Amino acid sequence: MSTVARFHIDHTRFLDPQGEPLGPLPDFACDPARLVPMYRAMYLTRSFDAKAIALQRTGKLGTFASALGQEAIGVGVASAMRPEDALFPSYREHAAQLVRGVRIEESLRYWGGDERGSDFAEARHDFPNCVPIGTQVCHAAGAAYAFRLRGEARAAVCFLGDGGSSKGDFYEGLNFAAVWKAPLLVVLSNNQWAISVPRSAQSATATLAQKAIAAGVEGVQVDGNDLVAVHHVAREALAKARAGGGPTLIEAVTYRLGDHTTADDASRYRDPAVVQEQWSFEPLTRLRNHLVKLGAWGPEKEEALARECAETVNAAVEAYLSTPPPTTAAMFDHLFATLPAALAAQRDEALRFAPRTAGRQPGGDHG
Amino acid sequence: MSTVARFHIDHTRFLDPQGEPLGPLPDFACDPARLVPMYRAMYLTRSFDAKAIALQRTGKLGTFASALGQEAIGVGVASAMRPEDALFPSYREHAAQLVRGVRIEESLRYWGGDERGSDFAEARHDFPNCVPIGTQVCHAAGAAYAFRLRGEARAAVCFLGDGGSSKGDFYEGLNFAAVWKAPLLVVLSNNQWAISVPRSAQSATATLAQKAIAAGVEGVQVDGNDLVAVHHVAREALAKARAGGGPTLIEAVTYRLGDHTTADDASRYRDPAVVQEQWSFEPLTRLRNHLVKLGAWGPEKEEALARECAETVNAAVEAYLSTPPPTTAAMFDHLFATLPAALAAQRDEALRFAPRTAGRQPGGDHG
Amino acid sequence: MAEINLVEAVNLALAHELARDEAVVLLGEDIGANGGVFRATAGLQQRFGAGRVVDTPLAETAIVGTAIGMAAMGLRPVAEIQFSGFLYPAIDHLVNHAARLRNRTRGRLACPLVVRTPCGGGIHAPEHHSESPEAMLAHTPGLRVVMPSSPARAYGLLLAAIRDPDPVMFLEPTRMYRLFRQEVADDGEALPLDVCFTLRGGTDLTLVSWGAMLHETQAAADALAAEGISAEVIDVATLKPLDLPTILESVARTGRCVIVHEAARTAGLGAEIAASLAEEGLYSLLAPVQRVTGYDTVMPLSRLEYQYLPSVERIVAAARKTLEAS
Amino acid sequence: MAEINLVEAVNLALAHELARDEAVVLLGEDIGANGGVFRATAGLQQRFGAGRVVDTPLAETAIVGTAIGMAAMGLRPVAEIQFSGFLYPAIDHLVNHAARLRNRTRGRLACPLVVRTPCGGGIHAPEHHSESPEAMLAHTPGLRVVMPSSPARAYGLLLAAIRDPDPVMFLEPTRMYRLFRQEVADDGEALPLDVCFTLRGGTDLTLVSWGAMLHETQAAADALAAEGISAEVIDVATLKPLDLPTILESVARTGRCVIVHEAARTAGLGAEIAASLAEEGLYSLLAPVQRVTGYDTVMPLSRLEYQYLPSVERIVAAARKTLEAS
Ligand SMILES: Cc1ncc(C[n+]2csc(CCOP(=O)(O)OP(=O)(O)O)c2C)c(N)n1
Ligand SMILES: Cc1ncc(C[n+]2csc(CCOP(=O)(O)OP(=O)(O)O)c2C)c(N)n1
Ligand SMILES: [Mg+2]
Ligand SMILES: [Mg+2]
Repeated sequence: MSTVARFHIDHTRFLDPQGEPLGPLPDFACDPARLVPMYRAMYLTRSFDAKAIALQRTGKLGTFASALGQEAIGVGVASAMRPEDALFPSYREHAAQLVRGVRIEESLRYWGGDERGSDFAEARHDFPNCVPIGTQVCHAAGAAYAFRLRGEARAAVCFLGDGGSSKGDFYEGLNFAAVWKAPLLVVLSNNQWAISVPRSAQSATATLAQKAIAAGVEGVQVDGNDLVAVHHVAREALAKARAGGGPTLIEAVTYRLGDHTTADDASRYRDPAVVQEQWSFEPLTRLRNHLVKLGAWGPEKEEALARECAETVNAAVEAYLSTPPPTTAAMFDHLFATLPAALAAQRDEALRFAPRTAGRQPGGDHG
Repeated sequence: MSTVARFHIDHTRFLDPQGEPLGPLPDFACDPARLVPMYRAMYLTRSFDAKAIALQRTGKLGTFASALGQEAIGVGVASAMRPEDALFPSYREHAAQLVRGVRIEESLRYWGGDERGSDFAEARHDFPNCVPIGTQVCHAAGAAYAFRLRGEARAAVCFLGDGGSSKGDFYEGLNFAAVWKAPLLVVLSNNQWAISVPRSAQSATATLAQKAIAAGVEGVQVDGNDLVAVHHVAREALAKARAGGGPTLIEAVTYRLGDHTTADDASRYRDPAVVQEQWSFEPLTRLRNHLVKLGAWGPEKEEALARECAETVNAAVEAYLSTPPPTTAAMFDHLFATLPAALAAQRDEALRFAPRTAGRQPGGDHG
Repeated sequence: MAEINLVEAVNLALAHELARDEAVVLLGEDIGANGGVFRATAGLQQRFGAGRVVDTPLAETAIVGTAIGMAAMGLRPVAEIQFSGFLYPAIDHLVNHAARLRNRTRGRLACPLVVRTPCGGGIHAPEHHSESPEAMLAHTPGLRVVMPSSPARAYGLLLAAIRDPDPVMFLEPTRMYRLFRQEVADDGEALPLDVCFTLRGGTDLTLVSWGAMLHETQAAADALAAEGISAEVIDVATLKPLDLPTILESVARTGRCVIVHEAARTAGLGAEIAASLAEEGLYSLLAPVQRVTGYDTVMPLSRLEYQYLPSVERIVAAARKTLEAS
Repeated sequence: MAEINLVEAVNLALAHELARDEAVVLLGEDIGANGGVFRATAGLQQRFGAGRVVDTPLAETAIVGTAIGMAAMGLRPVAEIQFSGFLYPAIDHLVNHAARLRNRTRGRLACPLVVRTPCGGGIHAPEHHSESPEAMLAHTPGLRVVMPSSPARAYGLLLAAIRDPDPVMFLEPTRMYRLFRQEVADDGEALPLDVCFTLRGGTDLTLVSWGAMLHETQAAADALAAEGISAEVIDVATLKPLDLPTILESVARTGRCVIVHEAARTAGLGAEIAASLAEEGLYSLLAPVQRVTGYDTVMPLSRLEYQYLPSVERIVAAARKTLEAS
């Protein structure tokens, strides 16, 4: 018997839960000009999250999936991307989307049941939210292939969850990208839950990062509540991808502090005491403490930011609520580049009956 | 940065290509009473293979997938199984099937285009050949779950190829079995080719055994042309499975000495010189040399075996060719336990038109 | 005897079968502690244990794939797919395996599997949560496809599906889960598969529908009744194999037929029924058959979903059209 | 101008588009050095390189899934699924993504993807190699479904499919791959999508079919002609969206219609055509529409496959039946 292959999985963390450095920090982590925008993006994400839940509770929004507690992942990764890269999110990555330039009112439109929410004014080549779990990994691998074939220095960045890491699409897509040495970064936001199914019931592995070994690519684990660590590993992975080094899988370990979505009641299946405990690891406080220590942050700035975010979010809500309702014809307008003749009669029928059923408000309760 | 998990993949081999022991052998490997039946099964498999190809060439059989060069894997693994275990083969594992009691004439019927070939007289709960690549891993995982739930000391044993190890079903099924700690053995016959796609284009990994790490189960690599090694690791994996230790993935490294199927012409995509070279590793010679050295084998026994296998195969061919043709009604008879009323008219129609098109001989050329 | 809604009837039937037959196991995402996202399996894991009510990892291919292995080895798995928009990764196992295992082995192995999945729109759910995939399944030889439209039929048909020796797709219309309550006795009495249920007799035209659309269809029948038009309403219930004789017999009496379904029109199951009428009932047709269906467009997000779903108005208009003809 | 068979016409069209548009890439199993199991891509990897003619690992979900990503990022992928029995793992990506990307983003992203796959039986292939999945695809809003039935139409329609800005399923009938040769000019002229081709004019009845079944359908028309019966033969060609006007116009003249397809009967595409006739062409029907189709059974292994496939005899018998009626 001989050993023919050896592997290991490393875990990266720079700041402890109180924001104390655990050792030397990467350069950017001592540069407020780099860190503050990321803190602000995390804060804005959280403000948006709270408002979206409030809108849902008052019947002004459909089912919504909050990113509460996971803000450092989306912000840390998206801030390492270039505009020409492409994002392939799940449905819980508005942290990353906001950094990419997706507008809050666009997000609200989507969750309010309106396809126009995915017609981003910026980030024009980013994929929209992806609900069928794991499928986006394949799309991202294909995009990465296109970039590589054309010799572009772009990368595809894909997000999925711990639950998603059980899905065939994830393994297949990663395997294709590995064979192709395509510029792909897969970020696995391990928030410990797939709705009610805990991480332990999802997989018998010690880590989720080790799933990368099945594709022969690098897998790293990172403290997903440490913005500095997330940003650092994402930068490295993206640099590698652009240099032709192939894909990376990052497992970002975090915790879903909220319900799965507004349609979920997590108290049915998990202990609120554990959730409470997890609040001591949440990413905003950690980064704020670090910024304070750098002399780059304080109560006034925090208050100003809170006000600013509230204004931004409120303005977006205004824009969302005053969006004219989608037209009936919209069901047909974008199905194909040109409406096939065979569909004209159906479109006419829809328009004929439209007035009787049109004008529905956004809102809802399932998912 | 800290290391949170370590893994390694071991490779097992007991006999070198000339059949010389590389070190101490497991007990069974010195016991002719255990080894000779396995040698005989390998020989019979090869005889069957040659005959099946001849039948196909003369228009008496449909497309056929030979196991040439891979006999040690099926025989070594199936000989470690108990009758009450269940086999989930691909389409290339008649070596294992013959050991399980599947009759040669049954195999011929299947490849001759007749469903009755999968109505095994023995091995009644083994799955039939599985053509949709990789799907059988899920079936085997489910079967293993059933065994475990009922507290039975049975195991499910599943075979797939190097190509199959790229398929989502493989990862998903293994992950389920791992979470369930179900008694499953997955044997990955890595014959270096998936039709024309070489192992190197299939996966960027150093080994295929390491795909087990993605599910948190043990993955071992074995010389698939060394019957002793294959049988040894299979016995260990099955003992572990029955003891509640969960699944194992065995990568059996071998080489497809023949065309993919009779519909394939491998000279289009691979160098015959390489194939020639691979003949020096083939499993029958290796085991025969070992048996000779044990004093358990010689030219007379070899000749007798050749005669015996020829007779067995010829008798099976007779039985196959004299099988009455399938009836038209058979299309309807086994679709459901009871034919739904809605199908009666279709059955009548089929019977009405049957005489004009019935009586087709087996044979064909694609796949 | 309690009044229960459709999702409670599903729960009741599952509990009944789990208690009756120890080979019955449930598997799916979030069906355990959470009791299913619609509460269809609420309380069942507590009562029957995590070995028989299995929370799986997130992978629909493997949910159905492993269920096939379980079924072949003597269990009676009832797999839940959380929403039918997530059934597609399991189509391969349904078409290539579940539907064929008995046939391929000439009866040696069988696949007594039930796949339950919520279907249809109208509850303002997110993207992919409002699919109507029944035609795709009904087109597949070897599958039975069943869709209940009331608590009592959900209970009785689900019992029948679980006891059936072959694979059954059991599609549960989400919009009906909590729409109304009905007295349902937990008496273990299965309803027959493979037959339509005539919900209301009529003489002027036949309305054929299934699942949640029966709500609008019945409302349309009411509206027509108010005008003195007598509509027969048929709940197809088992969509495959189709009980064509019941439909033909009705149309033979009424001469007019409107078929209502939520799925896209082209090659939907309504096409099969209309085609069968054109073949076997042509001479009794007094007017062209009408289909009122979802459009051949993607099911829109929630703000437009009620413009996609057939409305009472559309059904009534189609009925009028058949009544005005010749 | 050479006489070529259908599979050579496919090869010619692929080569033409690879040369014309550098965004075109091919991907699939064994399409490179091996040239595809049917030789449809023979020589293309040598000519255009392994970057544009990509041998993928064995995974249909990812073949279509990655092709979607490529298409959205500006490539024009033509994915090959080796046999349509292996298309099912890709159904999720086709239904939930390829068919919806444009709609879901209100036109911001598009999916100019072609999925080619051999389909149908009759070549004595192994299990799962003889599927006819067109109805499942045609039922899916947002997909175009095309099936050629001659070398010239294979060439012209494949060019059109590749140039189309939306996803097209291109189903190639294996039984026709080498059935006959035809002169095909490599002139880069696409044929129109979304229209039927009338292969032969007739006055007594209309035979509607597609793909390989046109072989038997034409033979049936010959047999009927020998008896003095004039059958019009329509090749549907684009199965979705359906060119109903051409079929209605023909049946308006002939009054009788037989639809022939190889796929299972229930909710097949024949049902859609028959249903449309019952709705929009009822008054021109002189006799019940007849469907001659595969049975609602699993496609049998090769020894019985010709008892499953519609035969000339069955088509002629159905034609006679419509002619005898009223
Ligand atoms: C293929 C598929 N199956 C099921 C669902 C329903 N569903 C939505 S989210 C979810 C859990 C996902 O968990 P995870 O991947 O960990 O992501 P998280 O929600 O925790 O961010 C499930 C089962 C789905 N959207 N897609
Ligand atoms: C899902 C699926 N895709 C494609 C095929 C066609 N096909 C048959 S065998 C084969 C290659 C399989 O290679 P591997 O898994 O290595 O097994 P081997 O044939 O070498 O034993 C392919 C592509 C198939 N049978 N199933
Ligand atoms: Mg999660
Ligand atoms: Mg192989």
